[in-house]
Amino acid sequence: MKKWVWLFVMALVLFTISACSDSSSGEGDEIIIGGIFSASGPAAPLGKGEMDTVKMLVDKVNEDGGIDGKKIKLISYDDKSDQNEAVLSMKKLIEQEKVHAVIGGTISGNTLAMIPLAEKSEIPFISLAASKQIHNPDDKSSRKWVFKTAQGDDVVIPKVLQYLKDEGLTKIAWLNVANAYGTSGHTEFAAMAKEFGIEAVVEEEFEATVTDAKAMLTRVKKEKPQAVVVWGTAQESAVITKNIRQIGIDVPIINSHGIGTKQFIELAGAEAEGIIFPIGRLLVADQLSDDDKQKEKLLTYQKDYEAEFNAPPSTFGGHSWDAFYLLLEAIKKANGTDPEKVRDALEKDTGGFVGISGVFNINEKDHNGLSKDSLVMVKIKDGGWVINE
Amino acid sequence: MDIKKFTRSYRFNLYGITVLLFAVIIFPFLVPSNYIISTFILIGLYGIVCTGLVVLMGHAGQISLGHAAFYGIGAYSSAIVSGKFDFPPLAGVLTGILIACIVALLIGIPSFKLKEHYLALATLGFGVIVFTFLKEWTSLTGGLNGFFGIPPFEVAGFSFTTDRSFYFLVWAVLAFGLWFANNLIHSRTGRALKSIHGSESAAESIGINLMTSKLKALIISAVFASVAGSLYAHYISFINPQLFEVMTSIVFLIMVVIGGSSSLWGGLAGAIIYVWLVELLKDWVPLLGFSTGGEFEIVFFGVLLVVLLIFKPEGLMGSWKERKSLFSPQKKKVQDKKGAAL
Amino acid sequence: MESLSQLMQLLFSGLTIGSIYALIAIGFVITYNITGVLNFAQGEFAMLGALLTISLSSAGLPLYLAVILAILIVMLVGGFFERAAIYPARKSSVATLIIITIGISFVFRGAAIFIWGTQPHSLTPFSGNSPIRIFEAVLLPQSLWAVGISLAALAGMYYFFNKTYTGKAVTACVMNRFAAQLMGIKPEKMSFLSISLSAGLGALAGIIIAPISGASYQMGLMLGMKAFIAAVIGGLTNAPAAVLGAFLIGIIEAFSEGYLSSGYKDAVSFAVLLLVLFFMPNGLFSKKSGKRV
Amino acid sequence: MNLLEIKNLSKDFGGVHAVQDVSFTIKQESITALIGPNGAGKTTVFNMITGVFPPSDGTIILDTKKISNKKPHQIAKEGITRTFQNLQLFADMTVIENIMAGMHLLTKTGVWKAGLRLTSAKREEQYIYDKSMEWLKKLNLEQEAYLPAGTLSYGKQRLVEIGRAVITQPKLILLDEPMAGLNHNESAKLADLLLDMKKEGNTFLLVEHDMEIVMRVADHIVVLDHGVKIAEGTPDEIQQNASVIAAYLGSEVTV
Repeated sequence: MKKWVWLFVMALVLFTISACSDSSSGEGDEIIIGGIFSASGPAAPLGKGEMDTVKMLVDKVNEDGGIDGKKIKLISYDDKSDQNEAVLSMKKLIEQEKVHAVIGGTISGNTLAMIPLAEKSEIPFISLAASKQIHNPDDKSSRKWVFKTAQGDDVVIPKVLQYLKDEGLTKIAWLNVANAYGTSGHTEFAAMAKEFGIEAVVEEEFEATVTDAKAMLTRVKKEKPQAVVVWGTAQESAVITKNIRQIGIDVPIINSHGIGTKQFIELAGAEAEGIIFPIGRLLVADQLSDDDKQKEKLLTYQKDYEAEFNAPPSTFGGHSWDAFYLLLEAIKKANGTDPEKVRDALEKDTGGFVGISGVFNINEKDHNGLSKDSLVMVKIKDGGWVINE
Repeated sequence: MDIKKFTRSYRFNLYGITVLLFAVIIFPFLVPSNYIISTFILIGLYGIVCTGLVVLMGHAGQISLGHAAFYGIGAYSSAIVSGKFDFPPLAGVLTGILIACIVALLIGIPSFKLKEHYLALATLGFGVIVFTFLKEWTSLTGGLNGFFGIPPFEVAGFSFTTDRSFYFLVWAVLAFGLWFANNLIHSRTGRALKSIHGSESAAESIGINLMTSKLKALIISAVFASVAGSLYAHYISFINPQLFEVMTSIVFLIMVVIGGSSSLWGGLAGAIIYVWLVELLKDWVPLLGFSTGGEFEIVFFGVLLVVLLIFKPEGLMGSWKERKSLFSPQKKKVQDKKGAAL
Repeated sequence: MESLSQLMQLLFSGLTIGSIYALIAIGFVITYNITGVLNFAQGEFAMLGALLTISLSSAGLPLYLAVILAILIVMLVGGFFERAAIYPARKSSVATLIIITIGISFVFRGAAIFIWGTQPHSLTPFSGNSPIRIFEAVLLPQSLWAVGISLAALAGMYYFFNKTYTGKAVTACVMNRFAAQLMGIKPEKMSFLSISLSAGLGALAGIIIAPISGASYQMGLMLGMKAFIAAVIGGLTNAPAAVLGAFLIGIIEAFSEGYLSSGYKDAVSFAVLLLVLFFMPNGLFSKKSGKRV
Repeated sequence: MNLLEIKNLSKDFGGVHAVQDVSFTIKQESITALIGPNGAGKTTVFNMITGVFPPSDGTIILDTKKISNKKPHQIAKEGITRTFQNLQLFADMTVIENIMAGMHLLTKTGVWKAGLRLTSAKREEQYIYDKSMEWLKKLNLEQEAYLPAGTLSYGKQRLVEIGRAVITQPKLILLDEPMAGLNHNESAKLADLLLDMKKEGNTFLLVEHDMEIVMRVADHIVVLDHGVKIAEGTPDEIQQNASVIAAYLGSEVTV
């Protein structure tokens, strides 16, 4: 018995220590921002860039003297793409670190699990994940404190459908990856396709770990679609895209915004040529006309990120850029970090904010504020991206 | 000599549970942080699952790599019954228990003809199949989009909405689970399970039905896991199938093994160590100068796990009880069998 | 005609992926039989092999050299892993050993994120990318490489275990540890040898699949699992049967993907595993196949 | 009165006739010994009686009830328990726990009663404990009651195993080479114990190589060779039986 009592006491002491060690913060001379990203685990290709971006921006703002003389303190955690870790991290940030706002939730599942905590503790929470449920839930539960900076499927899918309609491609094949990213895209597609007069002649799923989908694609080929839509992130979409061409399906391929990385082009090789997908302007910043509102910011972000990490930024990193600067904007407008005021400022005073993902018009009804104009259709050409509008 | 001496370890555990209850009650007053309370909610939930696993693994000697499936069955039963059909939460818990029992029977009967590694793989396969069900049966489970809007747990009009109330609920359930398991392992049934672990042929020779005994252990552990899953769903209010993947089963196994499956307290000890190691690494690893992401936490966790098990192969609580190797009788047989088969 | 070409296509896909599983499965069988350990980190060797090759070849080494070097490095890593983690714990219980190998796989995966990041990487195919068409079905040169190399590796293994002195020593160790010891063979040495050998095979598997699906730090888990199933279906104690099992699983996967839905792919292969375990616990090919490695 | 009746028992293992057409009977309150050279099929007969595997042919009748083809735990329920040639103790459990486990069939507390520790469960636990302690005294193992069974000397482990088998007072107890590994002194004591227990009404069937002991304790001896019964009778009869002598000394005689 002695030993386990001892163990328990030791555990208790540990927690008390870690509980007390951080209570010094929150004295008003700093702005404390919490970050929760999936920098490892399955969602890491998205989350790593988000985490790095915020870290870079915090350093930059602090070097420039902070906001109104106040430095920003960032406390960021990696939830390892795990929901329970995300929830615990959220609690820790709110309870222990006493953060003024939280940025994060790389994937929708983790975000949805964290939302009730933000709502209950009344802390502004800006999510980077895409699901519509984050800001506009089916069950109408409260989202007073929750904002999001990623284009949700409710924005991306209409963009794709509009493109298909314009091109006269009405009989298409729909393929999505079998995870939350793919299925939520599919749900939205199924709900909206009719509106645009698009019909899926075949709908299939593939695993995120797919290595060869030619078997499944033979079924797709039989249905003779006019175009194929592939909804997934870089690695699995590359496999599917390659296989589609290898098996001899020669119709246009439309991918999702999840493939907006150089890796996709490398992985898919020659077969990447001609692929079309919707994406934020970041990818094609240098091709934008000079009167484009976003251009300057996009190029700066690109330059800074490349200087710091020796790799081009991703649109996911862009989401966290937007979240960070939206939050700063709101803090400036609110003249402080009072959560209620910051929240109100986010909702009312950030209209027309020009970010990386687009121009935000957040209001009481829409805590995302992006429209489908924030996206462009991009084509892969000669191993690079060109605007296709 | 009277029975007092014999029941020493039983009474000793009973004191342990009493002390535990006492500690559970005063703990929130010592540590008011909701964050720490929530880690203890998670520990409590894992503790329930792992205490069930201790009965199955440490006593009956049967390994399982599929317990996340029972955890998931509990969670989804509660989610669907109380979230979709608006029945009271208790009905969801009971539904979960019922389904878990039936599934345990269905999987247990064919699986328990197998031993060790083969049993481990069969239960692993079972876990994958249940996961696929949760993922593909979208009309009921919501598929990979997840299931949200699960109401808080409620019993007799009292709603467990705060962390603290839920903490008391979870630990009360855990204490009951420990008490139940302690009673069980110090009884005729518990001895029958241990006999099987000791020698299957000898157990049969004294009239113990191997199959039904193993099934009992499996069902008990499945019920523990299902109840914990139900509570988890009510606590977190949002679930998705990926929470109940194979990795979760492996995590349960990790907890039981580091805690020590031969001791009643092994499951709880493992849960405490696991949850807090992961949490503390989050703070400690950056102090060592690695500030990038979780990869170092993963590396450190892996290294610590391996080192711990090399030095304490029976887990922390296991070596304390000075028991012989957990699977030693079977282990020897594997080698014999191998020798013979070749 | 159409259904014939689909059938062919499914068969090609199944054989390609099956040959990858086969290489990892042989590693499983060798490790299991010599050390008694079910190595859950086996798939990680494939990941390490693939990513190392990519790094080495992008550093300017010719592909064949990169491949050989990567395999050698992974073999060393495997050997080190045996010394550091498996050997000290060899007398522990089944559950403890399983968890130790899982702990090791955490370490490998975490280290891979650190070295190669989280983005997937690509490797150019060994010999061109122009598909070969047979009955309207498509066969890629890389698939031929995959099947060819796995069969060659199997032949190599057969030669090693039956014709070379070291190989015979390992086999002897499997058959009768005690007798082998009397003959002056050190089982510890064999354990080291067997794990680095299976690490090398795993690395080879990863390198072959990299041009097909790309490579990333998390590719090992699923490859390992599938190879596992393959090994058990064939009979965990028999390498040629494990290879047959691997091809079978590859083909079953391709067919369930082609005719059913890919969402059920994993469930179908695990269901096959359960059926085999329940009804033929010694593996599908336990009687037919003669020699075991 | 015949307790056990074995009729035309045969067992083939893939074409090998391990036991062929063996018949014999066991009388109540007797000690029957099954002897024969190595590989004669004695353990096979044991395994068939205790249900480890079913006979290929023939029947086993206990008290007019046919018990062939039953599972081991069912056979135990019918009243036949056994010990094993290579000790099969529950090594991690204490001595008293081993004996208490032996009481499984005499008791009935299930999961629910035990888990909730109802009064009936407590009462039964006390009963199991008392009875087991009583047996430990009888076996002179009182001092070792709380030691893990695996730590005892070989001779004492044998005793524990026998205690575990007899505590339920089965109709028939099968002992597979009970004297193996015991020294002369220990075997003699165990033989006395067996004779005492016989007087108390127990019936034994034993396989044993120690002829001195067999001749001393057995009332009836059955001799197997190459799976076939070659002789049966009292110790005196067997000692004089020519074919038994040939079977045991066969090779030496012919050479």
